[in-house]
Parts: sequence; C-alpha cells; structure tokens
Amino acid sequence: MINFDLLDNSEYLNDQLFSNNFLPNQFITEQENFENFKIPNIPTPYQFSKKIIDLSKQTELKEKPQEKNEEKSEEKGIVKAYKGTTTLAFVFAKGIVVAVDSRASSGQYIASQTVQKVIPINKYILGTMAGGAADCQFWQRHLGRLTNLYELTNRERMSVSSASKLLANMLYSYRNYGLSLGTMVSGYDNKGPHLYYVDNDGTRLKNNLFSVGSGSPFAYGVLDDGYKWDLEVEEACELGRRAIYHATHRDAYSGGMVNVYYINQDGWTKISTEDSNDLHWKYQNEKL
Amino acid sequence: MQLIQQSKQESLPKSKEINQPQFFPYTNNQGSCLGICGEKFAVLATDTRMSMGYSIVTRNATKYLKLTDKCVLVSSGMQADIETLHKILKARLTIYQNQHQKPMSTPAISHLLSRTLYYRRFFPLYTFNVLGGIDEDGKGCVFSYDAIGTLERVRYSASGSGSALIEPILDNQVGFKNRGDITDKTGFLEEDEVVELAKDTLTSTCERDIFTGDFVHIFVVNENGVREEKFELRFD
Amino acid sequence: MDPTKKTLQPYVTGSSVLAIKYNEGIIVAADTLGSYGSLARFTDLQRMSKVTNHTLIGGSGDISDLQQIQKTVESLILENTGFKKDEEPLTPKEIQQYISRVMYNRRSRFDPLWNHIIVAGYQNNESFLGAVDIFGTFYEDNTIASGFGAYFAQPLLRKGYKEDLTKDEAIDLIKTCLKVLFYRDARTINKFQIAEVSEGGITISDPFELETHWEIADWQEGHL
Amino acid sequence: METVELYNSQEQIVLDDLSEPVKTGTTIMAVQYKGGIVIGADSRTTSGALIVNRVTDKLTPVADKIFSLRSGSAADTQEIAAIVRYYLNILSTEQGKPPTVKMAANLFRQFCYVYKNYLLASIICAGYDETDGPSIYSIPLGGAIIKQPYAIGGSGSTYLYGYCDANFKEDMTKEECVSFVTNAVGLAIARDGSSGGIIRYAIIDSDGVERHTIYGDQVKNYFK
Amino acid sequence: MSIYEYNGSALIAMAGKECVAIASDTRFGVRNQTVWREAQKIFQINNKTFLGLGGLNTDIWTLKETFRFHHNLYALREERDMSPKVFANLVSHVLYSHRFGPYFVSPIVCGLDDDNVPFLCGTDEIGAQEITHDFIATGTAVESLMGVCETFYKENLEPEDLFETISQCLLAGVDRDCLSGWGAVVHVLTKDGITTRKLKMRQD
Amino acid sequence: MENYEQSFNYENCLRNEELTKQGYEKKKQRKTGTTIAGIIFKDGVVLGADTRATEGYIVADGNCEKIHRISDYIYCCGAGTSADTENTTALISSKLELMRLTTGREPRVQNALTLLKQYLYHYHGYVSAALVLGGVDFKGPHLHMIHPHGSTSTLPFLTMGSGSLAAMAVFEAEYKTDLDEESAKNLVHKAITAGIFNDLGSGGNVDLCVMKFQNTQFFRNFDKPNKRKFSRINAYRFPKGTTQFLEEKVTLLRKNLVIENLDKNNNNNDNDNNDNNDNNDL
Repeated sequence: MINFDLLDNSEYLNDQLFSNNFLPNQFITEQENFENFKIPNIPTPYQFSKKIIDLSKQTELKEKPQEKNEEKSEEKGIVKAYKGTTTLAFVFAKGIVVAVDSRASSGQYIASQTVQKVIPINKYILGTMAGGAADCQFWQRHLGRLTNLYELTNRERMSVSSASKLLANMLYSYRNYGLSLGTMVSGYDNKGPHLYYVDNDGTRLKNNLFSVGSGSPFAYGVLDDGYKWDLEVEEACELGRRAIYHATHRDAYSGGMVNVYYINQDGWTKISTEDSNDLHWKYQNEKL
Repeated sequence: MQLIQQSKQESLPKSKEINQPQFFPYTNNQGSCLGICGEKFAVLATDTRMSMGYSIVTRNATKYLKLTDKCVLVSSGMQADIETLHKILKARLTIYQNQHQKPMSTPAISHLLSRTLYYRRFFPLYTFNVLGGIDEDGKGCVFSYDAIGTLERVRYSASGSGSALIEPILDNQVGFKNRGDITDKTGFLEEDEVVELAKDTLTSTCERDIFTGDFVHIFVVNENGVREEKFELRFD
Repeated sequence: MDPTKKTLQPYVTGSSVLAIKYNEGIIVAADTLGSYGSLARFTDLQRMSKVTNHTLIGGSGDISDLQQIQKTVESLILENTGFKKDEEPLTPKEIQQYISRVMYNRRSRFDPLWNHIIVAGYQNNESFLGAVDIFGTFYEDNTIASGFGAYFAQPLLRKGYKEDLTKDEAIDLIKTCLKVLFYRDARTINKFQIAEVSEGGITISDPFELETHWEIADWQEGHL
Repeated sequence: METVELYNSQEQIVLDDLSEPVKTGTTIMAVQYKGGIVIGADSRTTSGALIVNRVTDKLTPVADKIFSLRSGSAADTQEIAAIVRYYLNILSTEQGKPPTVKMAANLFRQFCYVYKNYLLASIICAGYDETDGPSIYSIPLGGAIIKQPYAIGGSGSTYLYGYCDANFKEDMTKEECVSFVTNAVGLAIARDGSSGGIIRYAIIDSDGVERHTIYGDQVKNYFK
Repeated sequence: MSIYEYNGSALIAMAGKECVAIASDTRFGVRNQTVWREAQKIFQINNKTFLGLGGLNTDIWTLKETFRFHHNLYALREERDMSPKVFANLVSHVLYSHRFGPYFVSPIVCGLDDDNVPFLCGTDEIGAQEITHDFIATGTAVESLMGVCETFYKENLEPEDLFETISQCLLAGVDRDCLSGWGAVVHVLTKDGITTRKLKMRQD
Repeated sequence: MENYEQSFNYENCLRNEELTKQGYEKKKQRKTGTTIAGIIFKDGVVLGADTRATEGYIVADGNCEKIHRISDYIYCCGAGTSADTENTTALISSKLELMRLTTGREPRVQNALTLLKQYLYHYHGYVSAALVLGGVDFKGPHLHMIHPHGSTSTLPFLTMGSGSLAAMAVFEAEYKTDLDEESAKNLVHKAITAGIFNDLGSGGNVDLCVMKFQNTQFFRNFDKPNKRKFSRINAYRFPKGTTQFLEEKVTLLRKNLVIENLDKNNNNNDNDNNDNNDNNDL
C-alpha cells in the first residue's frame, strides 16, 4: 500500500484523467492509484514536509533564521497542522488507566476543544494522540486495520507488544520525513496489561507509567505523587483525571474535556468525560 | 512483513547544498468558509474571492463542490490544490457510484476526504476544508479538517483566512459557550436562523479580514436536497 | 530529475496579456516583446496563437514554456481529431482544463511552466474567457490580465466592463490599457497586437503603434 | 544577467514593500564638440520593472553652466547633487567668479569616494567654464574621476559602446553632436528596458545653456 | 513564536453611551506555562482614563511606570489631570521615540473626556494611533476578538449592557486562544464611577 | 530622565536584537496598505486617500485618516508604516509652524519638501514613509512625491502605496491638462476607488482634500462606497446575567465623596477645566 516510487507514474495518468478527454482504457479504477503517498520530486523530499508543515513543539522556539540564502521564512510552516496535548497512561494492579485532554491547537489558535485523543485500535488496545493529530489518526487507524486483519488471519488477537512494534516499525520507515507523533499503545492481551510508548523516531519503550505532550511535565508531578501499584480502580481514574486537569490548568496548549478510559481483561471502557472547567471549580471548592 | 518497506533514504541523492533557488510550489489564494449543522440540516458557506498577494485575481471563484444530494464540501486555500482535490473526490465518488450503485454516505465521504488529504502528507494539498451534510440517520453533520487530514465531527466549524474571526462567534451563538442565559447548551438553531447567522458572520469577517469578500455561496443541505444562495459582501 | 536541468528561472519573457469579453466575442491583446532580462531582445514575437478555429491562447512569462504549451495543445488537438472525427472539436473550456492539468503537474514536479496563460474562445454562440497560472490555478472571468496588467489594466477593464460592451468600445478600452502599460511597465514596448475572437473565427491584427502623450514632461523639468 | 523581477518570486511583485529603493536604470551621456558640450539622458525611473516616473529629469544643474547626470539610487544622487550645488554656490560667492567644472567634478568625487560603501551613485559631471572650456568628467561607482572627451553611463550605456566607438569624432559641429547624442540615447531606449520615455538634452557653450526635449512619440522607433 | 506571545494577553475597550469599558485577561505565562492568574494589564491613570497594555510583561511594567511618571509630572505642572486624548498622545510619543528599538507592547487608552464622550485609542508597538468610536482589541487573541466585537458591538449601549457585550466578546475570543485567559477583569467607566468585575471563566 | 524631542532612543535595540537571535520573530507593524493620490488642476491641488489601516491581514482601522495637515495650505498623504507617516508629517508640520512664526510668512511647499526629503534621506529608508505632498503657495500649486529613501519626483499627477498602480492606471488613462476643480475631484475619486476595489491593502472610504490659493477644503469620507450590506445586530442580545462574575467592586469618583471635600487640601480632583492641548511634537 505504501509506495515509495519516486517516478510516480500516477502523475502522468492524472494528466490524462483530469483533462476532459481521457481515453477509456487509461481510466484507472483501482484504489491503489489514489491511495499512495505522494512524495515530492525533489532531491531532499523528506525535508520538504518538515519545512512546509509547522509541527515543531510549541514549547520550543523555531530554528534561528541562519544564512541569507536559506529559504524564505514565509515559506516555512505554512501548513499549520493541528497538534498539542497532554496524554497519560499507567498500568496498575487492576488494569490500565488512559487519560487525555481534548484540545487541538494550530499555532496558538485553538482549533478544537473536543478532539478524541484516545483512538481505539481494537477492543483491547487503545492508542493516544499527541503531536500531529493527522499523523496519529491515520497511523493508528491503519494499525487498527492491521490488527484486525491479523486476528482474522491467525484467529488470535495480536499482542500489545507486536501491535506497538508494528507501529514503531512503520514509523521508523518514515523516519526523518517529518512525521510527528508520540503515542502510547496500551492494552490487555493474554500476558496481561502492557503499556508502550512509541514515537515518530521509531522509539518504543515499555514502562508502567507514561505521559506525553506539552503538558506532560505538569501531569507527571501529580502522577508520580499519587501513583501506587495497588490503586483501586476509582482511585486510579481519579488520579488520571486530576493529573490531566492540572496539566490543562498550567499548560497553555492543553485543555477542553478530560477523558478517562480504563482497560482490563474484558477490553476498554470509557469512564468519564468531564469539562476541565467544571473540574477546576470542583477541585477549587474542595480546597476551601 | 511486507508492509514495512525499507526506507529509500539511502538511494536518494545526497543532500548536498544546491544553491539555486528552488521553486516554491505553494501560494495561498485565501478565502473563508464555514459550516454549521442543525438537527436535520447543515449550512455551509464560502466566499468567492480569489486573491494572489494583495491583488484580487477573480471575484467569482468557485470553492465548493456538491458531492452528493446530501453532502457539500467547501474549501479555501490554494485554488489549484482545491480544484485537484475536488477532481479526485469527484472521480472517487463516480467510481463508488459505479461499483456500488448508490451514492456514498456523508460520514464515508468524510473519511475519504481525510485519507485523500493524508496521502499527501509529504506534499500537502494546501487546502482548508469543511464538509457538511446529513448523515444516514438524517441528522445534520459537519466535519472539520486541517490541511493534512485531521478529521473531527463537530457542530460548527470554519476554516481559511477568516477562521479565527468566525469560530468564536459560532462558539457564542451556536455552541452557547460562556452563556449564563442559556440553559440547554445542546440545543440546535432553526434553519433560517443559521442562514442569517452565516451571512452575518461572513459580513463581519469581511469587514476585518482583507482576503474575504465579494460574494458568498450559501448551501443549505436538508432532506429535500441542496439549496444554494448567493449573497453579496464588500468588494474592497 | 536533476535540478540543474530545470527552468529555475525564466529567461526570455513576455509581459502582460489583456483580455475582455464584449457582446459578441472577446478581445485579446499583447505587445510583441521578448525581454532577456532588461534587454529588449526580440521585438516581433507573437505571443498569441490560434490553436483551433475557435480558441486562442495567449501567454505571458517564459517564451520557451509558452511554446511548449502551444505544442502540447496542438498535439492534443491532433490526437483528439484522430479519434473523434465526427464529433465536435475541443471546446475552449476543455483546452483550458487540459492546460491547467499540465501546469499543475509540472508545478507538482517542482518544474513549473513559468507562464500565465489566457484562453479565449467562442464556440456554440458562447464566449469563454479563462486563465491558468504557474501553479495550475484556473479561473474564468469577464476581464483577465496577466503580468503587470493584473495591476494596471485590470482596474480599468473591471471598471469598463459591462454586459453589452460593443466591439469598438472594447478595443478602445484595451488600447487605453495597453497605453498605460507602455507608460508604466519597463518590459513593454509600443508595438502591440490585438486579437478578436468571435463567431467569425479568430483574427490577429498586424502589429501597430499607439499614440502616446508626454506633455507632463514639462512639469518635471528642473526638478530633482 | 540581470534577474527578471516579474517572475522570479512567487508573489509576482511585492507591492507593499515600499522599502525597495528607487533606482534610475538610465542612459546618460555627455559629448564634447567644438566649443561646447551636449548632454543627454532618457527619462525613466524604475523600481524593479515598475516605472516610478516616466519623465524624470536626469540633467541636474549644479551651477549655471555645470550639469550633473545622475544614475544609480535616486535618493543618493539627488542628495549629492543638492549638496554639491550648495557647496558650489558658496564657493562661487567666496571666489566671486563662477566655479569650474573641475571643481564641481572633484566635489562629486569627494562624496562618491568617501562614502562609496554607503552610496549607489554613478555621476557624469559636465559643463563649460572660462578656464578649461568644455569638459566632461565621469565618476563611476567607487569614486574614480576620469576626464573624457565623451562619457556614457547607466545601464543603457552597455548597448552604446560600439555605436559610440564607431561614430564619435573629435571636434564635431554642434548639429553633428546633437544628432550623435539623440541617436545614441534613442538606441539605448530601444533596447534597454530600464531606459525609456523621452530624451532630454542640453547644449552648453560659452553663451549659456539651451535645453531641449524630444517627446516619447518623436523618439525614433527602431522596431518598425 | 513572536515575543508578543511570550506572556500572552487579550484586551478590548468598547464605547457605550457616556461610558466606556475596558477588559483584559489576567494570565501571566511563560510560553506554554501559566505562572500567575492575577496579572494586571489595565491601569487606572486618573479618574477618567484607563490604560491597557498587552504584550511583553516586563515592558508593560516599564512603560506603565514611565507613563505614570509623565502623567504625575504633568499633573504637578498643570494642576489638572491629563485628558484621555492627551494621554494617548503621550503614549504614542513615548513609543515612537523608541522607533528603532521598540517596546513590545500594544497599548489601549480609553476614557471619558470632559463632556463624558467616550474616547478610545489604540496604538501599535511604535505608536501609530488609531482613534475609533466603537471598539479596539489587541493582544495575542486579536483576530478572534476582532471577529466577535465586529459582530456583537452595538452603538450607545448602557453601562450594564456594555458590560455584558464586552464580557461575552472577551470570553469568546479568549477561549479560542491558547495564550490568554485564566481569568478576566472588566472595568466599566461612567461619569459617576467605575465598576470593576472579575469574570468567571475557563481555567484552561 | 529623557528628552524625547531630540531624537530616537536606541536603548532597547541590543535587547531586541538578542531576542531576534534567540528565535523570536518580529511582528509586523501597522501599515497603511494604502492608495494615495494627488493631482494638479487649473488653480489648485486635489489630494485623495483611502481609509484602511492593516496589521498583517487584519484591518486594524477601517476609517483612519491618511491625509495629514502640514500647514493650512499644505497637506500630505502618507503610505507605509503608519507611525512613521504620522510622526514624520507632524514633525515637519511643527518645524514649518515655527518657521512661520519666526519669519512671519506662510511656509512654501518647497520648504516642506526639502525638510521631508532631508529627514527621510537621513534615515536611509528605515523611516518608511512614502508621501505625496501637495499645496498651494504664492508660486502656484505644487505636487511632489517623496519615497522612503528620500528621492523625490514632481509631476502633475502622482500616486503612492500598494494601490498606486491601480490609481496610476486611472490617471494615465484619463488625465488632461487644465482640469477644472470638479473634474479633478472626480478623477481623484475615481483613482482612489480603483485602488480600493482592486488592491486588498486599500479599502474603506475616500477622503479628499482640495487646495486652492489661501483656501483649503477637506472632505472627510467624501464617498463611502463600502457600507456594511447586512446586519442582524438586534439578534444578539445578552440579557443581564449572561456573564457570570466572581467579584464586583464599585468605585465612585472621588469628587462625589464628602470626605474629600471636608479635607480641603486642595488636591484638585475636579478635572472639568481640562484643555485638549496636543503635545504631539516629535
């Protein structure tokens, strides 16, 4: 499905197709001709999308304008993709809790306050969205497709480990092409709960606790404070919720709803969706 | 695993410094578009100005595509990319129609559009789209996108040069955000109210956004099909 | 493709092309200069050409790319007549779409055709005026001007355009615009051609010169 | 080769960028004949391919019978000419007699040399004085000063060296000289995109200054 | 990132019938991190003049003190307060004197003049005055604020209605901006006095 | 502490430079995208301007004033950075006023031209003011154009700004010598309208200024071709209580408080006798 052919015949065919006088035998009906990645035909194609698409971390400054013969600065980052996030997930005795906020920002503008940042890969595995929203959505949907195919072919569920490895490998093959995603693949398989962190460099890490995104430093503070292995389910969900709330409160690029998911051997369930604003006034009143 | 292909990075020419100026293949022809959905309808609007830099190329650009009787796409951004995207979608829908003998449903089109945009992840189509219509259950739906295919179903959305001006108005009027006087915040507006609102927001936007203006195409998608209206804005 | 083999910047260039619809057709005009940098190198280039009996294309920008487009369109028409002899010839709209796809694809290959093409046609009692630019953007309008004309001529054309513009009025308007361009565009010379696209087919006039006025020169004299 | 301003950038011309300095592309020349000199110039001032002023007066008097012909940045040359005029005024008042061309030329040289890294100015200083008779000094970029029997300058002058080498004679008559100058400037106007408009020329001899203008429509058209 | 986005700010001033209102958010952040939620961005200069300063916080305070100094000096010399118009000229003047090394602020001056006619003036970082009769918005959320103000603003509002309109505009605009919010303060100035309200708003 | 009248203050330059080096981008200053134009007719000058000021692509002010007064009979239209045009013209205006007071004569247009030109040349284009200067003095009507770098031209019709090409097209097409006042006004109006409708940086209304000898008429908003076409303003109602607030504090103005009056320490809180005196003299 993913075709790196730089010669890219489809362009010529598109020529024919979209001029109004194409000949019937040149008409292409197979999906594959549409569903290909188009790679720009330049000597350094993998740098192109990096230049065009603004996906730099908001907490970092853009690269300094260097020499004068560099590309014009107005050409840089013209496509402001949706991004930004605080996500977290942790494993504890009774399962896994995944909690996320729901803000998508484009630059400093809030593009949406209601993004679903937990992407179900299948009934037992959840992925999260941090970094470029489109990248996460696409690759995790794709991963979902692959795990389902695997299940149909092999009559057993794909393990979390191999799902995350699959994702990491796919991302590795696009290393340096400017993808931006930091996702946590978490789920239950016959070996128990697993939590993996996978990012756009192809990094894949296993741990009991992760938080990803611009608000993660704030979330880590709360998480590390409250995290114990043998939490009750309610406590764990509350910990996740509180950590996300604190991150939304302190981090400019996180906000909106706080969604909490819980995974155990029976698959994932959505525990709650709460407005971080309501949570703020709730916690505020508790303090008084 | 056949899916994991080896990166062809090695076979690419070495990134030695090429001092010649490279052609930059993008331009922004600007424009604003918006979509608001009601309970059983959706309203989409786009202005018709096409500009290049500080000059108006034409006052009568078409930036919309009626995909089916239940679905309309409005776009802004680079006109050449918009037309290309529209042609791809038209072709895909024709193929679908021929293969399945039925038009594609609006949510399915929304995913098709998302994928089409994402397949150009490394050479993006510089377009900002809002897709709207009614879904299989007859409910109004609006989908918002970014240039590389993030997809979200929303109640209202705006994109293009005036999006930052339009969306807060819709937050207040359609989403009832921060409104202490409205108790039912999930309620929908009536059709003519939404059309009036769309006209007014775009009129306000063109007062402040220099790239929005001339005319507005307004589409009302409901169970009776698509109704089109043309509406005048400022010309300066 | 090797980047050194691309047209990284245009060499021989033509300046503005102007076009306006009138009640029975379209008037297109351009000067006859091919500039090489600031050198007025080729002074009798015809930048408008008839591609079918009904369609005329004119272009500003790189002349080599313009000729390439003309050849491509000609071969398209040849190909097309071979297959569909009895059918209608290609409409101007179809030709514009074809050019736009070619230019969009060249743009997508980072090897653009450095042109702004104007397509004017009159077929089936309908006039068509459209344009395609370097990115493959295409549009239709009642008045179109490329190059510097977009800044100097377009305001006058837009102001002067009306539904029932007669041919003489249209030619007068176009001549005024050409004069302004000669005054203000350093890449235009006083040698123009006007083409008329109408029911009767396409006629491209011989090059002519416009009357110019320089009385304002006396104001400047003695001032820095 | 000079780059072509119209198409080498994406936005065809950046119109809101007013910081682009205004330059005179220019053809200027001064020629000595028996008993006087003839100076001549075109009248085009450009910023990129845009003509800012089509009837510029590039023959700037700095004293009664001394003229400076300016090319380069319009602001710089205007300012230098104004300063030199001021100095010469004071000098002549102090000395009680009109300044010589040599003095004027050396003042120009002084400014052009000292501020050569800050200025874009290439000047021809020509005139008639009682001491040396007619004399012409050329002060190119950098601030050298060269006395010449005839001097040409500006972007249009590159098209003229051959013509001038072939046609210049010492001790021409006044009429010969005038036609030599106007022909040369006309030739440059025809081929150089940065020169154009009208021809302004002046005849300076012991009797004083005689200024003439040839309007754009009367300049010989070489393209016919 | 522009230096204007370092701390984040959103300000609006609006004119009503014999009254003006000025509103700002109260976030003080360092890039993405919200440090303080009670930052002051609106300063009362005298009984009938308010100054709102958006932009870089350090410059806001420097300039605020500079303006206070000049105002007090004027008051001592002339034994009267500066009218809003004079104060706006002072602001523009001080900013333009830093033409080539500007302070990164975008000020708004609003007030009532002697006849209680509203006066609104905004300037850019180098002091280009923009005197309007309806509203002025500035800060990191300026586009969103412009959109809502242009839609919701009505002429000749009474103080209470003006408060509701300016508050709704500010809240709607700020909720679409990552870098401002976390509380808002609205001052409504009438010929009798000043009503100051702190708004309840989203804390993310 | 500081003497703002003298010259520019460069104390922040190093800091700002450092910030740019760290990667903070510069912000676009407010520009008047602008169409300005001037024309000479039989016995005077007409100046014209649009009224849009832009900041990036947002209209900062839809009805700003771009024709600045230099003296009673000299006016100047400005394009470029609006702070520069406003302050440059104000500076020259005050210089000329001083000159008028010293010499007891009306300043001539040439005075204004030389001062402006030298001022702008001094700053090498960094003060980006592009001006069209017009006026009538005893030597007749004058019209000059000054580029930001300090070069000047003198012509019977001139345009400047981003819409100058559109406006110039109208002038070149329709200018005739010896126009009368009415047709000169119409022509300038037409030129400015061409700029307004064809250039995105220009917009709003048309301002005109007609100057004849010892007689200046300023037509603010001579024509308003861009009125808002649609409004449903009454549909947006925010009844009391729409906005929730946490705290409320009401401060009455001090002069209404009895305590202050008893105090009688002459604190002078009544500001009823304020004068609107401009001290805009940089």
